[in-house]
Parts: sequence; C-alpha cells; structure tokens
Amino acid sequence: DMPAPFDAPAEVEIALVRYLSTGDFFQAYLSGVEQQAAALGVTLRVFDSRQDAALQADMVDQAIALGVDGIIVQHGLTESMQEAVQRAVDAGIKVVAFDVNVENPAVPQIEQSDRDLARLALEQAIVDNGEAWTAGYVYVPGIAPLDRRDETWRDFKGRYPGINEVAMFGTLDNPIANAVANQARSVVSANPTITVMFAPYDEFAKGVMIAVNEAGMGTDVSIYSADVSTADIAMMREPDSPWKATAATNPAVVGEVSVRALAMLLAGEEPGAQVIVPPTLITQAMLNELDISNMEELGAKLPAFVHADVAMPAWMPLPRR
Amino acid sequence: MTARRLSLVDLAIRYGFLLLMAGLIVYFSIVAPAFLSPQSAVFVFQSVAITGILALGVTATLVVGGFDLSIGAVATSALMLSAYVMVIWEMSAGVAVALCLLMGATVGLLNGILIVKLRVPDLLATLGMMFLLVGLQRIPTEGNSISTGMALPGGGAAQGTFSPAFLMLGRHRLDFFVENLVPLSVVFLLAIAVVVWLFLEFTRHGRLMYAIGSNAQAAGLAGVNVNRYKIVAYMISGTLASFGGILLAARLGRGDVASGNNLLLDSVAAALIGYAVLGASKPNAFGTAVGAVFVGILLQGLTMLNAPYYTQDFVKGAVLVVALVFTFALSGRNGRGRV
Amino acid sequence: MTARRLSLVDLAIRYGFLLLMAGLIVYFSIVAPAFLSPQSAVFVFQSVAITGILALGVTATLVVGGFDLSIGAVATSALMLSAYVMVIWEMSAGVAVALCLLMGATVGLLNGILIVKLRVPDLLATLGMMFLLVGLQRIPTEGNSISTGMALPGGGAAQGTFSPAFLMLGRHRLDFFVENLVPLSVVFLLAIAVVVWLFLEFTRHGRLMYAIGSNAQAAGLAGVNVNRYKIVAYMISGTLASFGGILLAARLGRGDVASGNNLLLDSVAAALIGYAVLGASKPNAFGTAVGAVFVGILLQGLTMLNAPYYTQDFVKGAVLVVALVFTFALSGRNGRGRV
Amino acid sequence: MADQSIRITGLTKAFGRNQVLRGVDLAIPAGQVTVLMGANGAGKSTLVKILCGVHGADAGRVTLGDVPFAPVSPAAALRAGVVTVHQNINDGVVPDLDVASNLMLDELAEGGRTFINRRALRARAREIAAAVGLDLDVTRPLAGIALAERQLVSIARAMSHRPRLLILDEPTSSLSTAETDRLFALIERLRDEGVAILYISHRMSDIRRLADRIVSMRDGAISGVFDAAPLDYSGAVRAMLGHEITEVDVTIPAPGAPVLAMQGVVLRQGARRFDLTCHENEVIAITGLVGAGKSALAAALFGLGAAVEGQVSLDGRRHAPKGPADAIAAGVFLAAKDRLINAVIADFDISRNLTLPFLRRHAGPLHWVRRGSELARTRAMIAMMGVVCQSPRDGILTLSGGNQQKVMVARWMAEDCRLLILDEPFQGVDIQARRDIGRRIRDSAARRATIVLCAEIDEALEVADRIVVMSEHSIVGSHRNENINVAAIMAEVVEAPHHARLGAEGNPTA
Ligand SMILES: Nc1ncnc2c1ncn2[C@@H]1O[C@H](COP(=O)(O)OP(=O)(O)OP(=O)(O)O)[C@@H](O)[C@H]1O
Ligand SMILES: Nc1ncnc2c1ncn2[C@@H]1O[C@H](COP(=O)(O)OP(=O)(O)OP(=O)(O)O)[C@@H](O)[C@H]1O
Ligand SMILES: [Mg+2]
Ligand SMILES: [Mg+2]
Repeated sequence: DMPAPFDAPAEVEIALVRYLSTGDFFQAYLSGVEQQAAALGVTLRVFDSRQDAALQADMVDQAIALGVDGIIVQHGLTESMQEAVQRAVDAGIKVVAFDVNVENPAVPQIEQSDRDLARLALEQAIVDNGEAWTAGYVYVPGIAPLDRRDETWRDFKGRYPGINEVAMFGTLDNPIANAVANQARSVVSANPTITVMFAPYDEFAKGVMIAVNEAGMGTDVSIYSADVSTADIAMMREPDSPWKATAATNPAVVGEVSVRALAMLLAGEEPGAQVIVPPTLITQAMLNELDISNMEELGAKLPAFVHADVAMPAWMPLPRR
Repeated sequence: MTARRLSLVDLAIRYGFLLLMAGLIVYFSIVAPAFLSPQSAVFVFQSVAITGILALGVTATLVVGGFDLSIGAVATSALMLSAYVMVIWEMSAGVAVALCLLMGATVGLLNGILIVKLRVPDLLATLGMMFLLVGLQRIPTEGNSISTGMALPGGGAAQGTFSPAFLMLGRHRLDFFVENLVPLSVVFLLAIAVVVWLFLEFTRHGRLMYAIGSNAQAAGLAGVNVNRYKIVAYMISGTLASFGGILLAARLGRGDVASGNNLLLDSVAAALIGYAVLGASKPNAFGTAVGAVFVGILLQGLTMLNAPYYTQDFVKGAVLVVALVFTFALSGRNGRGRV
Repeated sequence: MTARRLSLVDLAIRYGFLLLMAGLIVYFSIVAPAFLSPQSAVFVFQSVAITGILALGVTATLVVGGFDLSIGAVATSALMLSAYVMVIWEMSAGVAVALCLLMGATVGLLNGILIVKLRVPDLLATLGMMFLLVGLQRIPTEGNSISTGMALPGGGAAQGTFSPAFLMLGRHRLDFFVENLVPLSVVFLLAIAVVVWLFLEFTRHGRLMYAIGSNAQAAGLAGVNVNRYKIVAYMISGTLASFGGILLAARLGRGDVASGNNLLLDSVAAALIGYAVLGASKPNAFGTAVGAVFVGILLQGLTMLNAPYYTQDFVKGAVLVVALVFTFALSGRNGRGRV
Repeated sequence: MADQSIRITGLTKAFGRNQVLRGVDLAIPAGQVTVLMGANGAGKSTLVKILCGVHGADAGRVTLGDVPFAPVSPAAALRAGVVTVHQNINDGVVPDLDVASNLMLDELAEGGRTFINRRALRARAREIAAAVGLDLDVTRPLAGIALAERQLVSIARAMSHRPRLLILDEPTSSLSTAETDRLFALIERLRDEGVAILYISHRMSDIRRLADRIVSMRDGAISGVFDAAPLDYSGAVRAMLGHEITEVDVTIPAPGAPVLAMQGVVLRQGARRFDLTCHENEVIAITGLVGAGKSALAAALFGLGAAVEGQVSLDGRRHAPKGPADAIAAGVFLAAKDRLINAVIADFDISRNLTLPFLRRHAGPLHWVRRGSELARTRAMIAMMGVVCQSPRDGILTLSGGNQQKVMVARWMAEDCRLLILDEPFQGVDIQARRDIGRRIRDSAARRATIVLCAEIDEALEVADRIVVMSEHSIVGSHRNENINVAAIMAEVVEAPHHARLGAEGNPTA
C-alpha cells in the first residue's frame, strides 16, 4: 500500500554521497539513513569522499552512471556540488541535500539549523549566567556549520553588550579535543575571569572541559555547546561538570528525515524546499533528573529527540524502535 | 652476475605489481559489473589526477635523493591564492594561474635554497615550509574560505567570481568515443606523467638527476652542477604541486580552507608505490603514475562494493604492505638507500 | 682538527637555539604576565607530553638511520584499544595498558621485520602500516567512538568505564612546591626523556645504534647485530607511541576516532628540531625533548596572546626554518645524510 | 702548440685552524709524468682538490699555460682540461646508473643534446671502456660490478678526454697487476701526446715504473724536486718523510701450534679444492690478483658467507661462524678492506671507532659505557700504532687516510684473538705508515695466527713469514719468505689469465 515506486521497493536504489564521514555525528547520521532505507526496503549505496569535495562531485556523476533513482548529498561545498547536482537533476534523478546549499530549486534542503542550535545554547547561557559575562569562544572559520553558528554568536554579542569576549581560539588539529584542550588551558590561565565558554561543536566543548578541569576551574566556568553523543552525555554528567548545556539534533533522525524527504520526491510528493529538523536543548540538569546516560535513553526520555515529525506522509514506514 | 635470462622470480619482481593490479580489476569487474564501464575508468583517473600530479613532483625530489613534505601545503596555498586573485582582486583566470605557478616555483626555490645552500636537512626544511604555508595561506582571509559574496574586512562583499575559463580546467570534459567522457584534469595528469617520465628517463638532465640521487659527490666531481639540479627538482615539485592546487580550485570553485588535507600522504604513497612497479626499486615517473592509479582503482572498487570508509584505509595499507613486501623481499635488494 | 677553544660561531651553533628559547620565554612573560607562573610552566610540559613521548620514539628510529611514519596511527590505535578493552570488554586498567604496550611493540616489530628482513624501504613500510592501522582501529566499532553507554552491535549498551586508575595516568597531579602541581604525564615525559637520553648516549646499545645509523655496513662487520638493533629501534618507537596513546586516552577519557596525523607531524617536528639543539646535527634525545618543549612554549605564548590558530602554524614554521637555517648554515656541515 | 705546462705558486689552504697547504710552488710540465710523493696528510689530495675545482685556495695562483686558472667548480676545471681521478673510488662512480652512463657522466654534465640517444651513448661508452681494456657489458648497473672495475670506469672516463692536465690520485689502489700494466701503458701514451700528468702514489713500484720527475711534499709544502736522471728515489722518500725510512728486516720465528686448519675447502662452485694451515706466531700473506678470492676466503672465516665444501677448524674445533659476532666470539677478527665503506664510523671520534667491536669490555653494569676505560685503551693503542692526532676525541674524518687506517687496524689489535685477518691493511697508506703498521702486526703476532691479504707483492714481502698465492678462488702456491723468487710468485699470480674470470662469470661482452 505504498505509492509507486515503493510498491516494488527492491527495484529502487538510492545513493548517499558523503563529504564528511569520520566521527560520531556522521556515523549516527549514516545509521539513520540505513535504518530508514531498510524500513522502506530500498537499496542503499554509500559513496564516501572523505572530505574531498572534488571527489564528491565525481561520485555524484558515478551515481548517475549507475542509474540510481535518488541521491542524498550529505555536506559538501556549494560551488563544487552545484553543477554535479544539476547534472543529476537533468538525468531525471531526485536529489535532496543535507547541510549543503546546492542552489537548485528542484532539490529540497534538509537542515539541522545551525542558527537554532547556537541560539538555544546561548539562550540557556543567558538564563544561567545573566546578560553580562566574560566569555571565551571556540571557533575555526571556514567550516560552514561553524560559520553559521558564528553568525548567531555575533548576533547575541550585539544584542547583549554585557557579553565580553576576551579570547577566541580553536583548531581542527587531530585529535581535536586534545588540541583544543591545550589551547583552552593557555586561554583560561591567561584569562582567569572567563565564566562562560561558548564552544559550539562538541569536540571543542570536550577539549575545553578537559582544560578547565585540569586548571582546577571546573566550578568557575560554564560551557555551552552544540551537538551531542553518548560520550558527551557522560561528560556532562560528571560530578561538578562545567558543561552545562548543549543543543542538538539527533543525527540519526536527520538521516531518517533525509531518506524520507527523498522518498516523498520519488513518490511524486513535495517535501517542501526546506525540511528543517528542529534541535533540542539538552541541559545538565535535565540529564541528571531523567538519569540519561546514552543516546538511546535520551531518545526514549526526550521523544522530541528520537523522532522528528517532518516529511511524514501517512504511507511512510518508520524504522522499528 | 646479473642473469640476463629472466627467471620466474625476476618475472614476479618485474610484473608482479602490474599483475596484482590486473587481478584487482578482474575481481572488481566480476563482483561489481559497473566497475568496467568507460565512465568508471575515467573516474578512477579523475579521482587520482590531483594526487598523481603532486606525486610526480615528489618523484622529482626523490630522484635527486631529496624529499618534499611541503607539497600538500603548496597545493592548498595555490587553491587559496587562485581564489583570492579571482574573487577578491577580481583578476582573470590567466593571472590566477600564472601567480599560482609562480608561487609554487618560488616555494620550490626557497626549499631548494634552504636545503642546498643553507644545508638544512630536506625533511626538516620542507616540514618547516609546510607549517609556514599552512599558516600563511589563511592569514589574508583570517582563516575564512574564499567565495563570491564573502564579507571583506574593509566592509562590502567580494564581487569577483571564479571565471568560467578557470573552472574549465577542472571541469571541462572532452569527447572521446563517448561524449563528454574525459575531463581535462585527466588529460593533464597523463600529459604531465608522460612529460616527467620522458624528462627523467630519456633526457640528459633526468639522467644527471638520477646520478645525483645515487651519489651526489661523484656527480659533482664529474662536473654536474649538483646544487642547481637539486634546486630545479624542488622547483618542479613546487610547480607541479601548485598546478595540482589550481586543478583543485577549479574543481571546487571556491577557496576552501578545509580541502586538501590528505594530498600529502596520498601522493607520497603513490610515489613510493612506484618503487615497486616493474621492479624499479627507485623513484620513477611511470611507477608513480601507476601507483596513483592503483590506489584509485582500489578505492573505486571498494566504493562499488559499499565498503565503509575505514576499511578503505585498511585495505589500502594492507595492499601497499603486501605488494611491497612482495617486490622488495623477492628482489632481494634494498631500495635506494635514501628511502 | 677540532678547535678546543670555542669561537663565537661555535657558541652560536651550540647555544643559539637555547638562547632563542630563552628569548621567547622572556618576551612572552613581558607581554603575557600569566605566562611566567609555575602552573603555566607545568602546562607547557603537559601540552607536549604526548607528542614529546612520540618524538622520543621517532628519535630512536632516526638514530639507526630509519624513520617511522606510523607513530601517529599507533597512538590513536592505542587510544581506541584501551577504550575498547575497558569499556566493551570491561577489563581493568592494567590489562588495557599491557595490551596497548604489547600492540605498540608488535607494530614496531612488524615494521622492523618489514624493513630489515623484507627489505621494504622504511618510509614505505611505515606509511603502509599507518594506513593499515588507521583503518583497522575503526573496524571493531564501525567507525564510532568508544564511550560508556554506547550501543553495542549485539544490542544493549556498553557498561564498562574508564577505570579511575587509568584516568589517573593522564590526570593525577603530584605536589611539587605548589600543591597538585605536576601531572603524571609530565613526569612520564621527563622520565622517558631521561631514560632514552641515558640509553642512547651512555650505554653500549645506544652507542651501537648510533654506529648503525652512521655506517650500518661497518657496524655489521664489527660484529654488531644490525638487524636486531634496527628492529629494537622500531619496537621502542612503537611502544612509546602506544604509551603516548594511553596518555591520550587517559586525558580524553574516551576512545575518540582520530587520525593522529597531527601527532605525527608535531612529533617529527620536535625530533627534527632536536638536530639543532646544542649543535648536535644528529638525532638525540635531549634535543628532541627540548624541541618538543620549544613548540609547547611557542604555542602557549601565542595562544595567551590570542593569536588565531593559523598564525600559530605560521610562526611555528617560521621559527623552525629560521632556527634551523641558523644552526645548519652556521655549522657549515650537513646533518646526517639520512635526513 | 701553446705552453701546456701548469704552474702553481704560493698556494695556501687552511681548514679552520689547520694549515694544510703552506705555500706550494710546483710546475707540472706537459708531456711528462710528475709523481707527487708525500706522507699521509701532507696535503696531496687537498692540492688536487684545489686544482679540480672542489676547494678554493686561500692564496697563491695557478696558471694553465699562460692563463690564470682558478676553477670555481669541478665543471669549470673539466672545461679547462683538468681531469682528475680521485683517491676515493666511490667519488668517481654513480652506483644506480648503468656502466655506460657512468662512463659518459662528465660528457652528459657538460651539455649537449637534451635527449639521450641510447645507442650512441652505449657505442661511445664501449669505445671508452675498450681504450682501457675494460671488457664488460655497459648496460649493467654499476652497483653490480667489482671495485676494480669501478676504478677502471672512473679512469676510463678521465682518459677519454685528451686532457691538458691529468691528475691521478692513487689510481692503482684496487687494481691488480694486469690492469695496472694496461693503465701504465695508457698513461705513457697520453704523456707522449703531450699531456701533463700528475701522479700520486704510495707504491714505489708504480713510481719507479712511471716517474719522469718526482716532487716530494711534506707538511703542506714542497720539500724536494727530483728530475735528474737517474731519479733519486731514496732522496725523494727522505724529502717526503724528513728522515730515513725504517728498514724492514723480516726474521722468521719458529711457528707455534696450528691455529687454523682448512681442509679440502672449495670456496665457490667450480673452484679447486685447497688446504691451508696457519700457526701461532706466524704471519701469512695471501696475495693474488684482484678477484682471486682473497676476500672470499676472509668472508668464509668471518662468517660472512660459508665455503661450498670442506672442513675448517680453529684450535682443533670446528669453525663455522654464522656471522661476524659468532666469529669474533670464536676469536677470529677481520679488519675489512675499503675502510670508508666497511670500517669507518664517520660520526664517531677515534676512541668510539676504536672500541666498537669490543664495547662490551668497556661497559659496566646496565651496559653503561665506561668512558675512562675506553679512552685509556684508545690512548694506549694510539701510542702503540703511532697514530698522529690531537686527542682520542678527534673526529675520525679529521685524520689523514693513513692514520685512519692505523685506527682501523688498531681496532682489531686492541684485544687478543686466535686468528687476525687483515684485508688490504696498507690501502692508501704512506710508505712509513706501511712499515709502522707492518712492524706492529709482526711485533704482536706471537700469540695468534695472522693472515694479511694484499694484492701487492712488495707489501706481502715486508710483512709475512710465508707468502701464499691465490688464483681463481684457490691456493696455487706457498713460499717461505726467505731468498724468495719474486718472478716465480708473479708467475703463479697471473697463472689464470685475467679474461678467464670475466668469461667464467658469464658476462657477454659488448
Ligand atoms: N674537508 C676537509 N676539512 C677539514 N680538514 C681537511 C679536509 N680535507 C683534508 N683535511 C685535512 O687536510 C690534511 C691533508 O689532507 P689530504 O687529504 O690532502 O692528505 P693527503 O696528502 O692526500 O693524504 P693521503 O696520503 O692519506 O691521501 C689532513 O690533515 C686532513 O685532515
Ligand atoms: N657484490 C658483488 N657483486 C658482484 N660480484 C662480486 C661481488 N663481490 C665480489 N664479486 C666478485 O667475486 C669475485 C671474488 O671477489 P673477492 O672480493 O673474493 O676477490 P679478492 O681476490 O678478494 O679481490 P680483492 O683483491 O679485491 O680483495 C670477484 O670476481 C668479484 O668481481
Ligand atoms: Mg689523499
Ligand atoms: Mg679482497
């Protein structure tokens, strides 16, 4: 009772063309895609360009050559993906894009709304610390989601002149948490007045938390971040943890939504130009209260986190939970 | 005492690697039939075009007994520079290409001078240069990627664009039996491979460069201008790396700060695999090109089999080790002392 | 004829680098007063403890004329392995440490065998091993990080935790004048540096390893078991790298998926900077330790001055190049041929 | 024809504080062989390196014909017609390239067409090789050919240019008689064509054969010029040494118990079986052509490669070492030939070089090296061997070749052993140092058996109680060193014609 072409789902092949793959977020996203694809019964083909944008564009062409029915583009650069995606659309293939704007009206845009993520975390910081505090900020420019979160940070600084940013740092040297911890150590010892650290990426937050604890300032500094994983939950729940809140979408849910939006396109329905997966604010207090210790429990106890009610036509089968 | 008659072992040494590659192709075509299309073949070449070009540059420095760790950074610097020139200074594609190549050659020259005149050991000099460039390329934009419309520090937005002529370098496809089949970047890879191969193998200069790599002292005493050739090798390496960066920029269409992280290791791997091809046991352009394509085939095949990304690294490493053990253990001699 | 009286140039060669370091310290203390606290000093050491330990391992391979590109991957493999052992297998800290060290030693042994017995050139063998390990370490968890509570493939959640004893390795602090001042990792760095230094500089084995690095053939004809010492050098390198990985795990408290490329580059940089310390012009443990601390000071100072990350790379590269030009150009001789 | 002669006036050169050349005045006339004699470290090679553009002089001038000559690089010297065969053989060849490219290396460096015409290159290379009688496949990689052939390659390359000044720095150090003879014939031909030749050697037989004039050099200055026929050889030696040469007087002691016994040994496939016994308190010199199997014999005894067949016993026990460490433990020491390749640890000082094989003796608990003990032993050995140096901490490469050689021999005399094998211990050593080393070998020979391998019969005569001749990997004669018939030995040495060896190796000739 699913619409064509899902009346014969085994004939349907979709491709996931990824730009980023290393790390928990991307692994969880992939698992969401896999589960929703399995629920639909379609064949999934994964192309991993491993942060090679040029290769990613080629992989779209490969998918075209293989004759897939639909493509999910996961991250990437607008400039390199635009033409490739256009070629796919021209070939009659349905395409959705997650977290990359391919500037194509035929391609719905799946978003986890980085601006909302940053906004939720910062609003919690205002709630916890008032409107005036000394801040440290972790940022590496040039990375699209971080750049979008940075816009929100600037907005906030404009809106609350009491926020005094005394240090900005950040690095993507591997392992990121270790490298950021080294920097954060120097920053907190040079600026002992910092009370709030805005680290809008969980790897950054981990690093900052390690440094703050090492400096023995765990009770003086509060950390606000974005994204969440099982390991993050454990760190937020450590006794006296400075990591107060994080805002996140469930990457697995985003993966599911991506497949569902694509399926709607294939079935001739319109998911809308933008499919936004709303983020959830997760605070330390909340985790302790509900005694949440991993992502599964987070999903179980925060229903908003385990399922997003977007791209949900009536016929859509959901993965078993 | 070198037997002219080719024994089985000799054959294995000479052709073992190519055989392995053929075996892989056969295997992949059976388990993933799509592997054997012209598109797929072109894709293999295209996916390694940029690393291949960088690897050919590294080969030139390996030939003179040197090593260049700065190639990855040179490529990303060229990526940023070309974007800067076109998007912020709003100049033409020609200027961008010229400035990038000049930059690459200059970095090569500096590397060469550091190593030859100031006697800094090669790994050290090029490692320092690498760090320096990685930082330098981000200073003008304060770490931001460069794209049309980006906010300028002075206020306003950048109006320049990547010119179509420039983008063509990375994106245009030539008709070859099938329409729109062969991308220009593949043509560049093949052309550069052939030129570097001819240069190293058949010209006086190439021969002298091999002589330097083998025994610089003896070459110098025979009247070879050792320093000049070494500097030239680093300039070749820098120039090719910057050309790789230009192609990358043309493919990306943006000065992306996050791209090009793996270029160094992948191209070094290709150049080193080249030692095993045809039992050369020394750096050589043909081997380097084959090495690059080999890695491309492997990754393409694994992708077709839906292997997760981390198994690709694993298989790459395992095949590399096995293929090389095979070659070097059988040939019973060490490669060139230097590596 | 070695002149006993030290001329100005000799002094500059011997102490120039240390002087530069002193200058940096003075400069940073003036512009960033927080720089000169005991905590800050300790932190500099702590921030380079892991790379420093890896660099000491690389030094051992450099001494025998080799090179080890796999250390970064060994360290991250140890990071994943220790987390796996404690979190998924729910075993003790002791088992985790023992298995990691065993893994490091085994990888070193394999590297050594590849290089010595199977005659694969060192860069090639260790590069292959690096790719292999980067992939391998992710296979058991299918690319996921390891932390308590993670979902297991068989269903259910991992119940094991990082034991406090294990975490202490990275986090415990000893009293030293100031209470809770010196972290254990710093103690490890210093202890390992001293042991490696004493070993290489003052024991018979160290002497023979230097002999091998200088002229392996002559060492072999003097009855030195060249192959065994080379293998031992790679085993030292692998073991120290895995120990670095253990410290990393203890600091992070989880098994993060990471490539270790930056660990590799930073430790190679430290080991190579060591060539310039005291005008040694050869790999040496004291120089390596100083090189690591030097980089730590530089980054600590720059971060305190709010310099963005890319200027840190730039300054690191620039200082590296300048310091080394200074040393090598003045000393008027090339470093050991190998590097 | 313009004046071809080379004039050197007031040439000085210092390395740091070490004043190596102190005002050299020298003329090298065209059409004559000028032999330059000098003790190790006198500055001969330094002078050569200035003439061929490797080093610049500090002061003084050189004129080539009438024009001033101050080459800034080896290439410049080559262009001016000054061609050099360097003392260190490996300074002359490039192991990774084939023989043809090696023979043509300087022509390739000089310029010419960008693309190499392989066929023409090989043809020309064969011509060059043939001129010195070098008979081998020019497409072989140089790495696979023997040292003597490598030396011939660099000589052939130098000879091929019809130079104005040809400098040969100890060109015969690895050559055997047949090759030496051919080389000398070539040198004479070039001399007759008007080439100025500067020939450096420590071998009196070479000098007697070739010299038109002898120039002696001592401590960086010319100490005597001898050009009146008949040449005053002993005067030249006196001028170079500053004193009379010590005479050797071999008195053969009574040999003791047998130490090494080899029975029915076949060194390599197809070689003839032989026996050899060495006694305590006996010094045996084994002589023979280059490639006759002397080193192969040493290798078998030192665990570097077993013989094909036969019994070897040491003090009555079977001797089959698996490697050098094994051999050393059994009391068999080998001082290998070609010290820069096989012995010298360039990064080490004298004492560290000297104690290398026996470091265990100087190590305390935890394998800690006792520097004091090491230095004491080094001082003792420096005194015993008469090594000229400032201190045991001097870098080994700061020593002159002869002194380096003394250290390498001393390395193996620092401990007692049962059998000491010295492979070409006089390589590159001046006549006085040769006598010194020889005397030390003999003086300390009482409680061991000693085998000295040397291609030069003169050297064998100076050091040995018994001279054993090898040919084609087998022993063909043995002579007590008393009233010896040199001609008979020579006959045995050359018994197997030289070309048979190459033929036997199955190398098709071009
Ligand atoms: N590059 C150099 N740097 C420093 N000292 C040097 C250098 N080359 C030679 N010397 C020194 O110059 C002196 C003369 O050396 P040279 O090689 O000219 O002697 P030689 O007469 O050729 O001796 P031999 O007969 O042993 O070859 C020696 O004391 C040597 O240590
Ligand atoms: N590495 C090698 N590759 C090829 N041929 C070799 C090699 N080593 C030795 N030979 C050949 O083996 C033969 C015996 O060599 P060996 O060194 O035993 O002779 P030798 O009489 O000791 O010579 P020398 O007088 O130089 O010491 C020679 O013909 C030589 O060319
Ligand atoms: Mg000399
Ligand atoms: Mg011999």
